Amino acid sequence: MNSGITLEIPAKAEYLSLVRAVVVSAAALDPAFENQRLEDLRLAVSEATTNAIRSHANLGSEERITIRCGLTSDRIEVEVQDRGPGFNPEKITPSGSLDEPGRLNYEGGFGIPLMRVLADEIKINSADEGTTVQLVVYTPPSNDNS
Amino acid sequence: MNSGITLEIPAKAEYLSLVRAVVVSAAALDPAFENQRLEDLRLAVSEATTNAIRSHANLGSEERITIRCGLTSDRIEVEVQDRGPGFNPEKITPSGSLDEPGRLNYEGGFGIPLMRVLADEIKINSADEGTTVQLVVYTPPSNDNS
Amino acid sequence: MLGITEQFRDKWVLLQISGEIDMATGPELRQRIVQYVQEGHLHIILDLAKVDFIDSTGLGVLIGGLKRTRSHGGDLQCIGLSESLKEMFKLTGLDAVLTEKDV
Amino acid sequence: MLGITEQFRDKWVLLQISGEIDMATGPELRQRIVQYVQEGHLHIILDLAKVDFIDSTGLGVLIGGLKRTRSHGGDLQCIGLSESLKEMFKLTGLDAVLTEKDV
Ligand SMILES: Nc1ncnc2c1ncn2[C@@H]1O[C@H](COP(=O)(O)OP(=O)(O)O)[C@@H](O)[C@H]1O
Ligand SMILES: Nc1ncnc2c1ncn2[C@@H]1O[C@H](COP(=O)(O)OP(=O)(O)O)[C@@H](O)[C@H]1O
Repeated sequence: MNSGITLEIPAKAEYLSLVRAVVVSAAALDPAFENQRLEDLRLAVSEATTNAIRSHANLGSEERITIRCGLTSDRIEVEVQDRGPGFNPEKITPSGSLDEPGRLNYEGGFGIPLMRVLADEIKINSADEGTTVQLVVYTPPSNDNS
Repeated sequence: MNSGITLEIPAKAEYLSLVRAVVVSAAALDPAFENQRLEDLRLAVSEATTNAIRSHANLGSEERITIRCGLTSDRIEVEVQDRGPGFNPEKITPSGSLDEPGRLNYEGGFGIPLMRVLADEIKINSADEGTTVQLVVYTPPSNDNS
Repeated sequence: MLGITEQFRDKWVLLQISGEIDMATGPELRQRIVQYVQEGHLHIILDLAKVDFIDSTGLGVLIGGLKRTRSHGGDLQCIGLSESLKEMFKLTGLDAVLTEKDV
Repeated sequence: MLGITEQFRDKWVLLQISGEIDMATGPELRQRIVQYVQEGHLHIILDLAKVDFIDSTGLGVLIGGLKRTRSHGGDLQCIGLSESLKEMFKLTGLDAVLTEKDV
């Protein structure tokens, strides 16, 4: 991810649609990227950015969220980095399933499970200084006989 | 410009449309911003970014162009910063006029004059280490009796 | 950006939603639903045909609306789901509770 | 993204352009114009109605096309200018040379 673009935003919800627009524009640089996968990526990145923004609730407004976006021949990689307090991802989603009984009793907790379903790869690195979520979506091979 | 967004891109023409999309999304955060001024800003920023990309022709691809975008109550401010060789803006556009006779003999040289017409304020800071073009477009007062 | 227009049909309020439902715009929709229930409009239909994007906080708003209306003896239903919205409802198990209604 | 579709009418080639003409896409349009002139199609009409964006490098391509066709005894004309394109043609003085043609 030395190449590609970097976007820094204030940790405010109003910037979410801008982040989505950037990711869509970046992915559009690869014409092989299919519409459905673009939707998946857009939603996954939006979820990661929403969590990042939430994690800054107790930080000064100068602390930014960083979104990095890299395209290579076979994948698009997006990294969302916050300076929030961090968390333990293993403790959050023990089962990862969305359709357990009683699931509707609370209104949150969809974000990480959704990201796991939408992205082809996801890595969450979290520590006291912040969290980095790395999302990878594969692009189809550019030859036509797929 | 402590708040606002920052975008870093490789110095490649294919990223121009992404820069425009970002600026449009950023400006859309201010609903008072009129369509026509949005067009002006989009074009002015695109011109500045085109020049910045050109200025990197002899630089390694790791050297990025930085676009900063800040909204305040009465203006949107966009700064385009490159690491190119710099130039003397005063020498480039002595008259700044586009409709001189013989103007069509060359196909370039529209960029800076266009930016001057489109933006409400423009500052060009150029030195050996690079150039920063700062473009300001005013937003109308948000009360209705304008 | 979120657009909401309302129509009253029999005992139903039909809300046509346009734009994006996310952490920025979701609270407005939540507030509207709370208000309808307070005013006694307990049957709400959301037409999502013009929604370009909805994320998990948007789903949270729908679930919240469902619980709120039902706990008052009403209901909330969604119509006009695009393919990608249907997909998302399936992914989250919401399709089982937020069913489409023929209006 | 740039789209170009061609139609031949009498001695004119009509090119319908869609998308954005900038430093990324301009070279493709320039190349097409060069090719027409090489093939003897010296009269070119560009329909810009579906162009969302054109910048100064795009104008450079139009000027280049104008010079190239005229120097071979042909011409290049633009139709379908949106208000903002007209504005830009005026700003740059291009409106005086790249006039609209009734087709
Ligand atoms: N970037 C982050 N920084 C800190 N905590 C996080 C972050 N992302 C997720 N979390 C924690 O994981 C929990 C589950 O996240 P998620 O599945 O997205 O659902 P939700 O955000 O709706 O609670 C969050 O409530 C939060 O406690
Ligand atoms: N960011 C920059 N870095 C270095 N030189 C620049 C920069 N911007 C403009 N210039 C110089 O100014 C000249 C005029 O720029 P402009 O008016 O945009 O027209 P054009 O780029 O078409 O030549 C350029 O040819 C270039 O020499």
